[in-house]
Amino acid sequence: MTATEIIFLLFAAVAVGSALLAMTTKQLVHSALWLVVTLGAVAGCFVLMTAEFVAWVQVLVYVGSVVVLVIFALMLTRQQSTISAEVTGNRWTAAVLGLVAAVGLGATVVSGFHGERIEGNRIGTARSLGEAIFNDWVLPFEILSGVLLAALIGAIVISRSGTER
Amino acid sequence: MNIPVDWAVVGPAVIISIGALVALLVDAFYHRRTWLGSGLPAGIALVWAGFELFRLHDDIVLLPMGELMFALSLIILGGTLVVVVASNVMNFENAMPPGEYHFLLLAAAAGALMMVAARDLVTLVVALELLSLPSIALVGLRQGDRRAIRSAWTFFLASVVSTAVTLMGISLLYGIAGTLAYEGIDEGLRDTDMPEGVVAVAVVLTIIGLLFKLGAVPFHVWIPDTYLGAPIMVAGFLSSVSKAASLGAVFTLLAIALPEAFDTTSALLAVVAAVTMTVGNLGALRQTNAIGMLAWSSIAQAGFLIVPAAVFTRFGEDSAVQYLAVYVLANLVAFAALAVVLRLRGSTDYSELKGLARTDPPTGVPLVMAALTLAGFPPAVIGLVTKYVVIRPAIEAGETWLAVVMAINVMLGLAYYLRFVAVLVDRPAVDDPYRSPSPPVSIRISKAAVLVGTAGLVALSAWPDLLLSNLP
Amino acid sequence: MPLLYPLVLSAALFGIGLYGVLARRNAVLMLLGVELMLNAVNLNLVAFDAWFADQIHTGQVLTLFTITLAAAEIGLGLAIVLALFRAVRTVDVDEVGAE
Amino acid sequence: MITAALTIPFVVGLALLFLRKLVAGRTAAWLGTVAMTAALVLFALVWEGKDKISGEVDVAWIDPLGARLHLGATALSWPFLLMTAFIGVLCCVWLIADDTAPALVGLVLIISASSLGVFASLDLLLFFVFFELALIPMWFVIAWWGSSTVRSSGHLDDGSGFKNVPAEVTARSAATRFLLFTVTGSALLLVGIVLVARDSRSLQLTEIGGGPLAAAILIVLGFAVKTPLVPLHTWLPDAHSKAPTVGSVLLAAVFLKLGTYGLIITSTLLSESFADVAPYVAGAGVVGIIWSALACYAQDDLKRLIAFSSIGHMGFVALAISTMTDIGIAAAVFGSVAHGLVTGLLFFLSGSLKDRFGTASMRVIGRGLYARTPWLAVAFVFAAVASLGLPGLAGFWGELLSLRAAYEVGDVLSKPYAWTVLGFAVLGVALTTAYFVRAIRLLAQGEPVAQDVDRDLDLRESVVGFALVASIVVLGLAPGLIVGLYDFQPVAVGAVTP
Amino acid sequence: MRSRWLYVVLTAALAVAVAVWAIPHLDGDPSTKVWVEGNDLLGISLATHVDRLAAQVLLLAAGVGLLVQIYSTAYLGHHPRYRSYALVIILFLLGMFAVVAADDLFVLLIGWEVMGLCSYLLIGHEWETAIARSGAAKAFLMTRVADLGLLVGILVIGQTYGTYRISEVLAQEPKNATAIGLLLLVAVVGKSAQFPLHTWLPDAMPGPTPITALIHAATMVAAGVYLVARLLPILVASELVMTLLALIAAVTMLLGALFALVQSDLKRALAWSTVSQLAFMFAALSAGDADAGSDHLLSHGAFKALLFLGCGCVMHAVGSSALSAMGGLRLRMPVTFWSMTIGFAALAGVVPTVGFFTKDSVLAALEHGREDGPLPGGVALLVFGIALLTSFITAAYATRLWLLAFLVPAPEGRAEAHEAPRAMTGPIIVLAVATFALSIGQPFHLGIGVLSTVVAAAGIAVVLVAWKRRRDVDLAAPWLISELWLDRPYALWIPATMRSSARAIVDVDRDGIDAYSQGSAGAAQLVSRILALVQSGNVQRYATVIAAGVIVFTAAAVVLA
Repeated sequence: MTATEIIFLLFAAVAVGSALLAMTTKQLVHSALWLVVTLGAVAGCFVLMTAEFVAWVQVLVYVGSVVVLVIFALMLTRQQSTISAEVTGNRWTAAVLGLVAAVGLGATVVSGFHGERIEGNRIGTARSLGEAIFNDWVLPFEILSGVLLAALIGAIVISRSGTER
Repeated sequence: MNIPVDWAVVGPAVIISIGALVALLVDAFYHRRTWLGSGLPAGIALVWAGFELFRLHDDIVLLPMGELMFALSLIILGGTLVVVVASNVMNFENAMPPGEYHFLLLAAAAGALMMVAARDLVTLVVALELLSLPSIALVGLRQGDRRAIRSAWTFFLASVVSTAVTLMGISLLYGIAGTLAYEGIDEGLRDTDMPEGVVAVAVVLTIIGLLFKLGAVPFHVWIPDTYLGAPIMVAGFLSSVSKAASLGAVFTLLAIALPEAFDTTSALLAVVAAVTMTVGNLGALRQTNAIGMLAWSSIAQAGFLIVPAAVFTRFGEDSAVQYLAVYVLANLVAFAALAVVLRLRGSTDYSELKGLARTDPPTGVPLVMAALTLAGFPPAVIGLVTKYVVIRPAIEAGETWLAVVMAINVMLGLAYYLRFVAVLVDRPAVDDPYRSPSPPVSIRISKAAVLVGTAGLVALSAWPDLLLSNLP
Repeated sequence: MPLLYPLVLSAALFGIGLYGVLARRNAVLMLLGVELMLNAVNLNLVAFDAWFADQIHTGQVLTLFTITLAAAEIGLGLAIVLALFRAVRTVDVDEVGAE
Repeated sequence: MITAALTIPFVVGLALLFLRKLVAGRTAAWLGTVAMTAALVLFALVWEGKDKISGEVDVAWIDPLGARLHLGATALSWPFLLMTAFIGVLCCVWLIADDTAPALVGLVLIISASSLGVFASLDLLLFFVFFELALIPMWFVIAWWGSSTVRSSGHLDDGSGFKNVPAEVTARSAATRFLLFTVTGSALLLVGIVLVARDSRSLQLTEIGGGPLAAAILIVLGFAVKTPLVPLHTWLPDAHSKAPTVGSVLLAAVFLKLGTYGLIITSTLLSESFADVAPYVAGAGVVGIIWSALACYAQDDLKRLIAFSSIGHMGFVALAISTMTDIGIAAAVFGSVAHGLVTGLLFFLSGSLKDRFGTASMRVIGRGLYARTPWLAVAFVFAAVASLGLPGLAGFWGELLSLRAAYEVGDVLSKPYAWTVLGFAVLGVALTTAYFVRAIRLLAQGEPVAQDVDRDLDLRESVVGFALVASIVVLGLAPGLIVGLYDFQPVAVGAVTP
Repeated sequence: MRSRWLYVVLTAALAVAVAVWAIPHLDGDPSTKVWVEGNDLLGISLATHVDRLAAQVLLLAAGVGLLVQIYSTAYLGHHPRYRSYALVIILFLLGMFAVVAADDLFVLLIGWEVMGLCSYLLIGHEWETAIARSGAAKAFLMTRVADLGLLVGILVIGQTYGTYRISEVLAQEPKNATAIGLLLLVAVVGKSAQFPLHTWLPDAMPGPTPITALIHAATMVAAGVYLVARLLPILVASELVMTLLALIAAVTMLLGALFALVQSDLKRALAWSTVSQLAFMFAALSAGDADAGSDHLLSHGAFKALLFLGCGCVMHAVGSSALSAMGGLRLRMPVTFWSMTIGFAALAGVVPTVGFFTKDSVLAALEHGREDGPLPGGVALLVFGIALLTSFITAAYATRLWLLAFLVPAPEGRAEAHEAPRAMTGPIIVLAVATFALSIGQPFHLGIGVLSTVVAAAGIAVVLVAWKRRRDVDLAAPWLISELWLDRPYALWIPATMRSSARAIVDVDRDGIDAYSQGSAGAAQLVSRILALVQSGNVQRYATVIAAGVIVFTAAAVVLA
């Protein structure tokens, strides 16, 4: 068992734990912060899997922007009547389904990919990914720009306050 | 290996995207924000894209499933155009910015085109999102309308969840095949030594996103709420264009990437189709609102649409496209006519529609014709013929049970379509609130569009060959 | 390192995310659940990419795209949630739904 | 020529529908009469002989499906065509009155025309289109012009059944039941057609040779609903009794024939696989005979009674078809046509009664019609006697031929089975006599209690009645007119006996 | 008034035409003629075959028909529905002629059923009265049910002999005789009111008396005899059929005579005697002697028509057919008295009336049938004995009726009766004459003749003595008066069964059979409601449904794969 593996397992443990907390804690903001931890840990895993660039993007986009957004949203929608329980009556169903999903996927991957190993020899640097994107994945990349624009405008239109014009 | 990017294919989509931007900008600087300012450029863009599509016809048909792609792109463009034209009766004045409306509409249309054109899963996913996100925005567009925003929220959450599921499937597929290009996946699946189960999981999860867009049971839950809350023509768009796109995607995916997994997919889809059409029809039985009825019926129709995909025979995609074309036309005629009704009377409840075919033939008669077409019942012969066309693959594939289920569903469908028709041609209420001395021009335009569509249905009914010999 | 590590981790995260979506009462936190599910997907993609040593980095590229899509989605989603909050003065999904 | 015969009623009908505001009911009915008469004459003239397809029209229609606009009159369909056109004419004549709704005339024309289309089409898909085309108009006929009286239960003499249901509701629900039943059937029929088309790679009646068992089952099911065969008959009594007079007439005289004609051509086209289904058809038919006869015995509503009796007569036809012999075919065609005329007359007369008394309940109408409305009563007794199959009238030969077909077993049914069935059929004849005698006793005979609405037949009623009586007598005395068509292998159908 | 004679003229023309057609064949050279050749699947051709038998029956029908038509002008002339009445009689005669002259079995069947219909209409002529309605319905139903036997029988004949022409059938060797015979027996037993289908004839008496004379005495009921006589060559081939026929005849003649003996109603008594006399004919036929049977048919036609018409005169006079209302008419209506006396004499079989001779030859046939003939000797002997017994009873009841009708003192307070008008007496006289005239040239068997005369005399004597003794000839035998309850099944049990089963069927049809459609409709509505419930608007529920769906699908796929 190499060092990377040990570190990966540690990250994994952190990710799972914090994810669980993020999904269960009663404090809205806490759960957002726990999510940050999870995503960070996942980013760590990325690094260990030789995907540096992805890891950085993950940290920047999520920790940098998404979570901030989320926290703002939480602030904005903080309501006077604080919600009693942070989880709905649906939670047992949810728990079962989540568990089944996890176990099912786990079983699938285990039966499919057991015994395989990752020899991290080809580092996913910004350059290599950039080449890949602009040589081979231009089309989806272009479309993606469209998606972003559309989402942006959609978000603006929807969230504009009723008073204007 | 290298992902083939056939730029020729992208042409129409690019034009539409440009059109979308133009519409946005024109509207932004156009002093009085009415439908015309942005609708016109949008319409022009769509028509132009249509020409472009025809120009590229020969290149497109050379691609694998090119015929299908061409036909569906055509349907998508036409459908969107109808939506744009018919949208003009919706009151943009308060709470619905036409520029953004048309921008989002065209963006979604572009996404639809790309879904059909996609030949690798990455493009597919991104295109799917390009279709979804603007649609969601469109649903929630009407401002200060609780119902609209609630629908948007419903649609959004259901959509992102299913996207996540699909992505999970894709990732597994990637793990199995080592690539996300369709041909590559085919090869990968052919010479993989994975257990069947793993492949099955990956395939099913991947397809689910598309089934969701089609509105197959049990991924239909979002449809009734969304259609009822959305601006009416947006509902029309969802029920026609985005269904067309996802159907095209399903076909292409199954035909090029997943022939190996045919046993899994066909068995699954057959069941899904049967359940979907039944649930849709049963759900529609008790509807007393035209849009609610159409929402459920669109679920049922989706069931019929899936059948050819389930049984992949020599008639498969042809019949699907022919059925889809007629369905889209009839459905849009219905929605456009209802848009007029909604504008004039503020509701599409049956109580409002009573005797419409007598008091206001230009909207009522098309509704009757559309309903009969959807029911597949003469005098709308074309509807019946397409029912025949769509039952045929099931029979060819020896799935007689499926054919029988379809038959029974034809009956179920008639039950509520006929109720709708009966309401329309019934003797009108004595004191009819609405008497418009001279309808505004927008309504005239819409009615004209509706009548054109109806004329199309009538023509097809008189001579179904027009459709059946010319679509692929 | 064994390929299974990231895959199993992703499976776990996916399940947890799903639970979050289905169980969280606050609309915003449901979104977070979605994010978690997407991240699980990313883990898979990256892992396979590394495993195949994919020449064209299919996996990692798709990961990037997914992250972007996730950002777009959450942007739109939050907008909707805010509008919803403005409309019905709550983000409690149980109350939002009730007519 | 056939095209013209089909188009004229269609066009006139549509015109009447859309211009209903402009024409008076009486004028509309006259127009309809003229149109249908034209159709009748044309179909009579088109005949070229029993061994060829008369007035064949064959135009490309839907190439990808191999469907063609293929029309023509064969020895099998010609009698049906004439009968349908004839009934159509009479329905229009019947409607020559001031209170007639032009739209109703239009619908009647469209229904008749599309039924004619069914009989005339030699292409399965075209056949199916016409088959469906007639349904929705019929729905409106029943639902809108349906009976406006209290609902009478089937019971013999307890008043329990007289629930005072608003007629609009019941007529409409009856119409919907009728439609849904029929459409279920025809949907299965569609599947069957696709199966046949797959096997014999053609939709032309002239080219189809056989089909799989599944097809036979589905198609027979489809037609069995329409015919109707027990237990798929439950739509019929309500529909017939709720419908307006012309509606009932068209239903009984024409619509049921769509079913029997369908069964006939199925038995000839899919002979091999139909042979496997035939015993069940025979069984259902005979059960229907007994069942309906007993049900009739307990009816108070005259129209319900006639409706049930139709089930019995169709049972004979089904029995005849299931033998799959030449005689069986002749019997089926004769039985269908005769039933069209006789039951048409019965429904017209009960319509007259309903016009006068506002209901068809024999209890309400009262006894002694012999004295109160002599001609009406005589006509009714004549119709009843014809319907119970008195030799020398049209009703007899159909039954006789079916019994004979059942006795001279073809090679389809086993002898013991066929003879058992025969026995029950004979019993059915006796029961039929019983309930018609009962009806005559309750209506025509008895101490007359005059009511102020007692009016004897007026002119149009007399015309219709006389035409039908005459045709019944003619067919009764010269059965060869129809039977003569079948002393050979009919054209345009495969082997009659497998 | 003139219009009434119009129908008489019509009938007369018909009768003359038939006579002209028939008479040449009396000397027994048969002629077959095909008027319309049917050459289709039906194989029906409008063909006639007239031989001596047919000619005789044709003349009988024509004659009696004409007389009855004349008689009716007076008897029923003022009835509001006289026109339809007279027309139906003509229609009936046509039917009868069709039956008699037909060579094609289907033509025969048509005539056969037309007669049945006319009988139904005429019995129900007084349809205001309940007994007329029920009597008519009963007659029609029982005969028609029996006719189905004939129908099927014809099918069998056609299948067996490959033709429906009687002449061609008879030209061939008898085949399949038992089946055909049994089926025909059913029809015959029904039409001729033989046991066990004999109960309709007495109940048919509410019909107008002339009709009874024509249809229910002279012609229609005799058609059964005629049919058997016509097809005898086939039937004799089956011993079973003949034995059955003989036994039926024996039972019927005895029962008929016994019932006739105790009736308190003249008309009904005559009806029973008709039943019994018809049985005589069948007995003769069962012995294989067609001539004896047909001869008795003719003579019975004559004297029974005479009796009924006379009975009509009496009813016309006293306004009732109850014996209690009669008596003391001998001097009041001499013509009627004397002609009816002749009639009764013929019925009792007194020399030299035709009744004596024909009954004589029937007995002879039976006695003769003991040695050779289709019947087993024992059966023939039995029937012979019963025939003798019956003729004894016949003589007895004839005498009794004669006494009660004419000789017993008239009841008090009865309006004075008058002789019937000439239009009614005329036909009676004619028939009375015929009763003697027909005797000419009848065969005569000494031994049997003496025997039967003795028996008849004994019968008459017994009654006369009884009357001399104690002024009373009524037989106190409730089991006979109730006619042995043989009518129970037809009057009560069968109708009750039908009614109850009919109700049951209607209920089952509505609530049982229809359940599947009602049920499926309800189920559809239910599911629809459930689906609507799922649409709660709660996003999380939707997401749950979706997730669950995904998992189920995936699981299914894995299982399938």
